[in-house]
Amino acid sequence: PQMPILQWEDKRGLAFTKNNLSYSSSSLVIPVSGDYYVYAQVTFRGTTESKPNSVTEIITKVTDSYPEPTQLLTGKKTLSEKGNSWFQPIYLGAVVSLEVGDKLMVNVSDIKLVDYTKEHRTFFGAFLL
Amino acid sequence: PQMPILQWEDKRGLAFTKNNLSYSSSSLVIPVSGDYYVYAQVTFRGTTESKPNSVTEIITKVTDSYPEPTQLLTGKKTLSEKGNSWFQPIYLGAVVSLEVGDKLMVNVSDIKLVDYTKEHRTFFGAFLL
Amino acid sequence: PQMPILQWEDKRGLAFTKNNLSYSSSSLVIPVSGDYYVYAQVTFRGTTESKPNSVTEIITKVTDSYPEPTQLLTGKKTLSEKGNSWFQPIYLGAVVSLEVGDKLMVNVSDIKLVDYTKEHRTFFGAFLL
Amino acid sequence: SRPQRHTRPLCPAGMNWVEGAHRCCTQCPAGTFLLKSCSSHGNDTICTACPSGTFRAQPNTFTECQACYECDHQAFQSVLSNCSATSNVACGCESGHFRDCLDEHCSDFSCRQCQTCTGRLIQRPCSETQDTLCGSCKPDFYTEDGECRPCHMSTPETCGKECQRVCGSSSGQDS
Amino acid sequence: SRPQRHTRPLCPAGMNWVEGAHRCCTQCPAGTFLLKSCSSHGNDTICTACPSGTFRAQPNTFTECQACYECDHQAFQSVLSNCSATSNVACGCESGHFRDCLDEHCSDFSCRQCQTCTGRLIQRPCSETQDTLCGSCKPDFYTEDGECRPCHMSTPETCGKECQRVCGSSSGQDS
Repeated sequence: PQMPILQWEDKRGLAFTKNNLSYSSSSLVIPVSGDYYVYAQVTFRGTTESKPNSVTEIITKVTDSYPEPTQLLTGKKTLSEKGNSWFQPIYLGAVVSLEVGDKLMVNVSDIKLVDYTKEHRTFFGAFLL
Repeated sequence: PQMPILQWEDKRGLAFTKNNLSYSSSSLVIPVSGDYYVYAQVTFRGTTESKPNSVTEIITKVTDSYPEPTQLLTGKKTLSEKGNSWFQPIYLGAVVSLEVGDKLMVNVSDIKLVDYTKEHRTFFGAFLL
Repeated sequence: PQMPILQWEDKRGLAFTKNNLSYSSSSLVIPVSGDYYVYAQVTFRGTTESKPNSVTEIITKVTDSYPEPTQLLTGKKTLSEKGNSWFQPIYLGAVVSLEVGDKLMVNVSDIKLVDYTKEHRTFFGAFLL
Repeated sequence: SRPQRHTRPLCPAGMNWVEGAHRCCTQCPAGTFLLKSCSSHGNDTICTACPSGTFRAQPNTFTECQACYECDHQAFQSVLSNCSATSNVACGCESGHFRDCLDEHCSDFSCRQCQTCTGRLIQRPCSETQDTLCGSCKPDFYTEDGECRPCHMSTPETCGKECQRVCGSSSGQDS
Repeated sequence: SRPQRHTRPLCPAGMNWVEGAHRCCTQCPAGTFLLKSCSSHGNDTICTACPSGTFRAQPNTFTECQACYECDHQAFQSVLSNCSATSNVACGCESGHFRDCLDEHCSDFSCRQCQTCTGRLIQRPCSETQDTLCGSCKPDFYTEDGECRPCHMSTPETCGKECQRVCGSSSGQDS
């Protein structure tokens, strides 16, 4: 079962899409085949009540011609915070070879734990090398 | 109230500035408008006595024509270390659109907790796409 | 005493080498002098029995003409996990000036603790700016 | 090639030096952002309103407005004032809750229920930033293993030393 | 275009193969770095001293020196030997302190005060790498709830079983 997929703001504030890299239904759509540096940071946060054993962020690739998503990059961290509220940022980034039409998305272990309140805490992007 | 700003070495050892990206009064000065991949890692470290609830690293943009800094990227992590000394690296990186003359700087929650002892532990940079 | 060096898969799955950046005897060999964005993520994992005080990842440069390796980027994190199994990803990335023939490798504090089971959890790469 | 070095002339208030047009141009007022920059041959800055969900608190020549923050419902925060074209959202706690700050900046906080001083005097009422401070037992209440219990509920058998001291002859009235 | 593949000829000691000049050139001595590489038509390597705050421990053809480490004052480290043009700084602990290593590499450590064995024999003195190891009580000292107390301070009332065993008839001499 695939983990929940994050939705992204692609126009307002610091967000932008350029060079035909477009955003639709929760994914970045690759306009031109090539090697891209893909990156994403998710800040997880919660209170002691809502503290799971671990949090996970995965950058996934979906291709129309293949039924299953491919996991490109994964950050998994166990939590050991004690205080009544905790914060855990996970950054991922690497070069991947992508084909025109591929879709990139970010999955997380629990959407309720994602800090959506400030755009500079959780972000996602890619650029062609 | 803005958090303290880190100072950087820009010439000796692994540090360098090129392509007119210059460093002055704690900030990288943008020579040419465009999209830049901006990144920074701060290694925080301390002993149990000096262990705060959390540590925060923020990459900020300052523009002469605007009185308030803009927070571009933020990494915030709560600490739960027990041992008598703790280490916590925070890496941030993303693509941002910058204008000529914009200044980039790195703010941290507590300068005393930044590991300045080895250049490969705490670093800051940007490159034009 | 240098820390153990990680070995990498450079052909199968998501792994690839291009533009003459070649992989041999555990290191990426630089084909052309210039500024490279170098990055690596290592996911450390273990059980409480095998839980050290800290985990460390270092990206190192070796040059034929110099007897000592140069530490380029270091991520050091103390562990405070309590549960019976723990995960700790460390991502590093920055721009470094490299000469033709330089070799890049990744050292870790304890090879037994590196999660090699899934290629999207531990990865290493570089690209010329 | 090095960019031509020249110091920027100071522009009068409300105007910014624009490199491209090589002259001072009017800033866009708070609540708007730069749609089209002024040009060297005459036409001035063209501004447009910040789209909903964004704001600009000051006059500017930015090409976008800042995205509004959002209040953290997971942390039981409530909206004190909505984001407007000229001001960010302001988050606080619902009544009966106080801010439990993570650090002294208090940029991050969770809202926790104010404690009710059952059977106690309120030394300091709950506020936005501090929990209620409970005082000693109310009159006709006696302390027993850390709680304040009403005298009228005590019975001769259960009324220990402290209970008798506080509730005196009145103890066991209703028995 | 692929770089022309050829194996590098081995250079004599003290010299490096330089691709550009296509010949062996002298290395820069320790404490200096390569200002200008040798050229194919004759002139040899030009070296210059490492700027202060940097060093090169070995002969090299690097275009920069390595930045010196700094001792961690927050961890009460002290400078054993300053950074020189040919050697990195060496950090240690002030006298009366020992290194509390984070891991077996001990690249990171904090300096902690050596314990003083009040009333005890020193089994192993404090060293750079280990805290003092305290032994059993000194002569004329008796143990009482984990501490060693001098016999002459004991009084007949306070001198329990252990105290009498150690201090024997001499207890209470001064009372």
